[in-house]
Amino acid sequence: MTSWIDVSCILAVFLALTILATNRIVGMIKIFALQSFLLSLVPLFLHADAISGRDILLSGGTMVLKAVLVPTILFWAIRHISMRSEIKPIIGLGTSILCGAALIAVAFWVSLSLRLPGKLLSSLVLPCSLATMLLGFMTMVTRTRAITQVLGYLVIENGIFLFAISLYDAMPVLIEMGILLDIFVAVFIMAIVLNHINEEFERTRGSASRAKWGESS
Amino acid sequence: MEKILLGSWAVPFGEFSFKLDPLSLVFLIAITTLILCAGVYGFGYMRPYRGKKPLGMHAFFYLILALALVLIVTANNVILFLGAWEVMTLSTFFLIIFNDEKSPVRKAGFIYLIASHCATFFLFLMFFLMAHAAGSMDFDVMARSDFSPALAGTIFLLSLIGFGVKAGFLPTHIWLPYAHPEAPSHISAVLSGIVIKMGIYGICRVLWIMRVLPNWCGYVLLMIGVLSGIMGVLYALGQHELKKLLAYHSIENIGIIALGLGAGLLGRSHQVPFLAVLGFGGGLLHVLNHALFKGLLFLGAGSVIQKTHSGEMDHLGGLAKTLPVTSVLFMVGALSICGLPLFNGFIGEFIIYFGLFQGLLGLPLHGVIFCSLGILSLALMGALALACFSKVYGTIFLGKPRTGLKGSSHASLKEAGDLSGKSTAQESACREETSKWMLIPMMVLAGLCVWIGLVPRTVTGFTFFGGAYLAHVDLSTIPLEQVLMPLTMVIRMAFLFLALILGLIMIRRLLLGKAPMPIRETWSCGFAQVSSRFQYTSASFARLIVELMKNALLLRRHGGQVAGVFPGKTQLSSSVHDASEEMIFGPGLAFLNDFSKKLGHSRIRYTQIYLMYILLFLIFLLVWKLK
Amino acid sequence: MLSMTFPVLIHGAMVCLLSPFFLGVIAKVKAFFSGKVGPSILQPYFDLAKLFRKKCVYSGTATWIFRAAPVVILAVMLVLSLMVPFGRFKAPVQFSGDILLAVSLLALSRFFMILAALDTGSSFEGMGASREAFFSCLSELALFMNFITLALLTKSISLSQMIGADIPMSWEGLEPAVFLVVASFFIVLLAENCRIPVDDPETHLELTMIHEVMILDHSGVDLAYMLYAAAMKLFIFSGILVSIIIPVRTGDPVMDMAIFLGGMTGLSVLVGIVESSMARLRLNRVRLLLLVSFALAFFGLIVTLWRA
Amino acid sequence: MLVLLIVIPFLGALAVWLPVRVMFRVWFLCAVSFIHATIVASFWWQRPVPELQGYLALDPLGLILLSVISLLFLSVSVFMIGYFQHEHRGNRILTACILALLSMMTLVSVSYHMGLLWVAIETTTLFSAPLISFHRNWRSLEATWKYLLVCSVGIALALMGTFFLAIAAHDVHTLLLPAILSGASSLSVNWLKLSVIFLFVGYGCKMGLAPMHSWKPEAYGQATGMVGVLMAGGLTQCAFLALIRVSQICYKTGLSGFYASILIITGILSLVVPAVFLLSEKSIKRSFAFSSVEHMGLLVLGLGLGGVGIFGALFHMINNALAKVVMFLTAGSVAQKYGSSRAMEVRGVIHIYPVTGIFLLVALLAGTGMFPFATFHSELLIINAAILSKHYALAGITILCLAVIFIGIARLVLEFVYGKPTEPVLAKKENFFMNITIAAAAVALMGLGLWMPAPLSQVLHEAVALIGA
Repeated sequence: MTSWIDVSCILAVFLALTILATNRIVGMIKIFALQSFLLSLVPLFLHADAISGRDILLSGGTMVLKAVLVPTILFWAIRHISMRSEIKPIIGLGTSILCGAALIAVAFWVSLSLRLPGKLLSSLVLPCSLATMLLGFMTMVTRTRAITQVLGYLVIENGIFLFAISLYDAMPVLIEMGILLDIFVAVFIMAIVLNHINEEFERTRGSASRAKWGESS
Repeated sequence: MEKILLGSWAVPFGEFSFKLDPLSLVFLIAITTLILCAGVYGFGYMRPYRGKKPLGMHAFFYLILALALVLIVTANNVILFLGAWEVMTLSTFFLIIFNDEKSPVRKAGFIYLIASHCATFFLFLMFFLMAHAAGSMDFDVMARSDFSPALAGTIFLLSLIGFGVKAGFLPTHIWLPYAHPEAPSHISAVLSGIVIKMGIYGICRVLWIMRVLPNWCGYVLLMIGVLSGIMGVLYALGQHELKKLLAYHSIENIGIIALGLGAGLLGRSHQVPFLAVLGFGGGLLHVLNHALFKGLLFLGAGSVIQKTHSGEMDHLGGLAKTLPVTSVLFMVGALSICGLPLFNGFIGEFIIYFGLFQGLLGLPLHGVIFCSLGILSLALMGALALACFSKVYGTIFLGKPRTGLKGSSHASLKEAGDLSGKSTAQESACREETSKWMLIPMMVLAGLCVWIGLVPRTVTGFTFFGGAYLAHVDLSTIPLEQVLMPLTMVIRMAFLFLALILGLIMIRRLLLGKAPMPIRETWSCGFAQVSSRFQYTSASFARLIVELMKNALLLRRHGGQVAGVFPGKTQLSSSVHDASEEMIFGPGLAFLNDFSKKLGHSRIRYTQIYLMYILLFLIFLLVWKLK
Repeated sequence: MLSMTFPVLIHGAMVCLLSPFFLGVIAKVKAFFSGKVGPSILQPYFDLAKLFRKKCVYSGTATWIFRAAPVVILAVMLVLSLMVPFGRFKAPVQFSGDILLAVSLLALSRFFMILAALDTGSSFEGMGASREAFFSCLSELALFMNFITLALLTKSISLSQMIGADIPMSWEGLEPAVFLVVASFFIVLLAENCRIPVDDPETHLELTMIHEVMILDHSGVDLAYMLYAAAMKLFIFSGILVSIIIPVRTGDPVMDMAIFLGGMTGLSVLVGIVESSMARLRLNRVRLLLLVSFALAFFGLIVTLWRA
Repeated sequence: MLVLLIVIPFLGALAVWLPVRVMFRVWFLCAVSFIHATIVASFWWQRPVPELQGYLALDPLGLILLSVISLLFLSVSVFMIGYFQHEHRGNRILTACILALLSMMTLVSVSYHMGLLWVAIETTTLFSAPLISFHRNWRSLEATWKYLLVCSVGIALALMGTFFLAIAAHDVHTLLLPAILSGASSLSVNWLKLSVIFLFVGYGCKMGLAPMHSWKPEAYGQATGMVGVLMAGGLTQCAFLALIRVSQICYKTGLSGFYASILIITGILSLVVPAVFLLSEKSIKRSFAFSSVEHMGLLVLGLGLGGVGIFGALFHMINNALAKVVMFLTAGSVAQKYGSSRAMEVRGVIHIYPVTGIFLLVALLAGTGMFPFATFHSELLIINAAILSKHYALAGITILCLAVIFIGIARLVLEFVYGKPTEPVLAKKENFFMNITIAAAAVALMGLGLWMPAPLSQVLHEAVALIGA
């Protein structure tokens, strides 16, 4: 069923690109949720012939964590911090799309000479995961809001997840590490949300008479 | 005594070993003498600070400095040398910023620290190149190995930069005129007498290690000597502040030393051993002499400043009456630094001159040209130094006090205005000399100056030995009598001269008889209301020379315009500015500062930019490494 | 040492006795050119004798230096007088490198001269001292330039060799060089002895002068010392110049001495002529004059190097 | 034994959540880190055996790092005794995080599995973040945020790199270091290259190398001195250990040239950048942060140059840690005494706090590598390595940068130490515990500069051999 994997890889990259091109936080979160959902299906595609309990556990867990939990937290955060939904990217959307395209090119160019060993999966896994990572990275670079940067980071993390999945049975350990990263991200997000509130608190105290902390200047 | 190994000591990186060779010996003599005298002087000089300042720390760093100096000249190992070098730099720094509440003092200390530290890094480079070529970190092993001409030249240049900063060669001398005036006087004496000589020592050491150097090295060293010497004394002429003037004179004398060493190097590379020995020997002798008389002068300046709380020459005057003994001692120093007969300065310069004349008769054409250049510049330096010190002595010790100074032993303006040459009450009230602690060391130094001037053979032995050691020739093969005989003649003439002076004084006594001389006021061509402000100031004294050189000295004049039929009060002041500071280092540092400030302001105010750097770096690596 | 005493005495005595005479000659020549009879040729002797009998007056500002200066300066001149060859007659004191001693002794005398001037605290004398310091820098430069040339010509660095014995043969090959040296040295002589066009020894208008203004406050014996020293200085310089100029060396000592003294007289006449035919230059002009003499000497050096 | 070493501090971290007095927690912290130190010290006589089927093992490299870490924590905890005598702020989170950090750093230095290494380093990031925002103002929060952001990106990259490494070591089928090294021949070079790049950038972020350094001045500028010590001396060097592990693999697989070029480029960058920024820096902590960037650059440079350079780099790890103790603790105590660490607000320290003033000068000298401090020797060794490997231009640039950096730091520190004293906010009495800590570190550093103990040099040489240069 490698074709499904191919499709999901391509879609993942495409969605990452759209996130890069979106300028409404809500939209970004939704797209991200979609992407995570897509990726969480990959383990199932992976052994479509004989789906093991572990696969289901993995995909289910991922789905819950990434496609449901994280977006919810983010929505909650937006609501609590009366944050303008408009984002002014430091690089214009058009430019950032072009950069994104360039990054995709780089990713594919890099992975020209690299073939996955062992039981061959789709050859798209490496370039796509790289591309997703770089796009996420690009999102972090171009957006000025803490929350959107978190989104970018989540996209990176999705890229990694995609790659980890493909190594699934080659290296069982790595999955656990990926999950650790997820936990890390969760804590990370909590930290941000807390800090957001904390920052609001400080600002009402008037100690921070500077630009919005969210713009992390 | 080719060299005495004083022993060695194992450390992480190889072994520290000490040795004492003729070269070290000369410097060791200078160090011990001046450190002792200045130390004793320090007792008296620091007395007013007792209780107000941590004098213990001062003394501590002074002793550390002494230790470091001895270590430097006896080190036989690169690491030990560099270590001692750093310790010297630091302890000197702490000694300089004794009065750290004054911002000029801090500035001076900072500039000193920066300059020497940057220079030290050049030394690292140089010594590692050496060690790399020689395959050892020990000097005597290095000396046994031979270097390719290109490498030798590079090392030589590096040493000129690295040691030149400490020695105060132009144009890397800028720290010197800052540090010397701000430090306590006995420290300035040590600074100028010994610390800058360590730069000379380093260069000598390199010359000794590099048995074979390209011919151009000699010329370069000679030219540096000429440049530093002449510019140094010219800047000195332009100064109004006593200790700053003395500082510039140290640059001049360093120039003379470099001239001698350069001549010696010429002789060595052209196989004229006599010239080599004379040049090196003369240079080393001048090292010793300069340590003595410059130390003496700085100590004298110290007593003047302690008495009058001012080093501004144009405010002083007539101190010969207030400080009779100091004035005589200062006179001795002045005579020696001008290289006048009967005093040690003359002996050193005589030997260098002699060597240069030998070069004149013995070298190929370009050698002749450079030697005659050397002779001429020596002559010019001599004449200018004479002008400069007649100015210093005349303005400070002679004539009448120009202004009344706060807490000073001077007639106030009004009293200075009155024409009776008799000292005012205020003056006579506090007409006492400086303390014994300060006088005795100065006397010792002055005595040594005269001693070397009248019995030079006592030291020329050492210095010529050192010279031969540097020239890598056997002293017995050198026709040394050719220069020692003239020296003896010079001494005989000196004694004849003294005898004649005695005789003339006798005659004068005879003619004048016992009757007391009538004392009148100075004849001022019938002009009545002469105030002591009418006297020639140091600036006006030096004016003719300074204006001749005004382009080289960046002379600036402020005010002085008279307007209208009945012009009101106007004032004219002129100042001389250091070209290498104004044109090279100042702008350079300013540029660096602005650059970094700009970056600092445009410093990434968004986290995104941080991330972008990382992304770009990642992509750069990917593209660069995964072709 | 004893072997030296006799020539020493003769040499010294000659300088001491004859030096004022040439001042007289100069004065006479100037008087002649201005169409006067002028004072007797021995007038300088009478002046000195008069001053020696007088007492001194001192300024209250002055210190021991003021009193010491005349002694030192005269002593310097006496020592120098033993180091200068007279034509063929070598100096009783001669050793290689004695020029260095000679020059630095001159410097010593200058140092004390200047200090004595500053000691009085008078602005006029300060002015004179400043000028003296300035001009001597330039003249000393020219002087050394000449010595370098001479040393290259005669391959020796002893006065008696350079200008006494060995100079004549260098007249053969290198007239231009030696001529340039002579010319430049003549200017140096005028400058060092404060003659017109550098300085006017006659007037006593302080503002115009260098040497005279510096000894303005000296009186009596001190002044006598000063003047006597000045006369000797003139004698010594002209002695050097004359022994460079005169190329002939007859074996006979009396003859040689006669020639030498003749040359000295001639030189004094020349100086007299210059003084009476020229006016004193403006100060910055003097600077140029000295630089010219330096340039001449420099040119001489180049010629020498080129020929050699 | 190793497990114990990791578990003890972790339990301690849990224990300090109990409601007890502030000072009690500090003493507890001291006790724990003392125990830790004693155990580590025992390792110098008796190396522990590998545990958890080889996931944990202590080789000379690890031993060096472990001892450094243990020393750091010990000194910091002693310092805290003094610090909290004047500080009136709860220290529950602080002590907890410090103890957790201790256990995690220990894990880093003993983990022999690339994946485990990554996990440990990730966790250190989590625990160090709250430390930065010890002063709960928005500046420190901002700093924390930047730190978290950069480091988390780094972690992501490092994880990716680890994955790639796993692919490269597909035939070895494990990430245990010995296995990888022994099966080095079977690694696929292209994947390895990719993974090396990702690992380098990832761990480089954590280490604060030049293009990835930008979090450092922010974080160190806001963190208290003690935290600064732990980060500049501990965390960054943990990341450096990871880079060393990578270089071990590279040497085995003949990629040393490939890796060295990256290292050298980055090293030079990390020397140039601080040199440029320091000249206009006004806050002492920030300038020390830049100097930390510089030292990281030196470490990487030494590693890249190989030979004597590696020796220098390893030796510099120790010296750097000690120097950082002196620098940041002094900065901390000054900041506590004056309530500021900016140059215009603090002057003439030496007149009011003579000891602290001297410490500031010592910090300057130690930080900029002056004799007789050992940093002098290690910097010399690294420059020497550059010359021995014929990188003359490199040596020149290094020397130039060091000179400029010295200017930058000296300018600032001297402004602090001398001049007309400004009034401190604290009582004019030095604190014994603070000073004794700093003094001990300074003396140790000087001692290393004058005399190197035999066992240390032996371990260092073993470590160099281990890297396989």
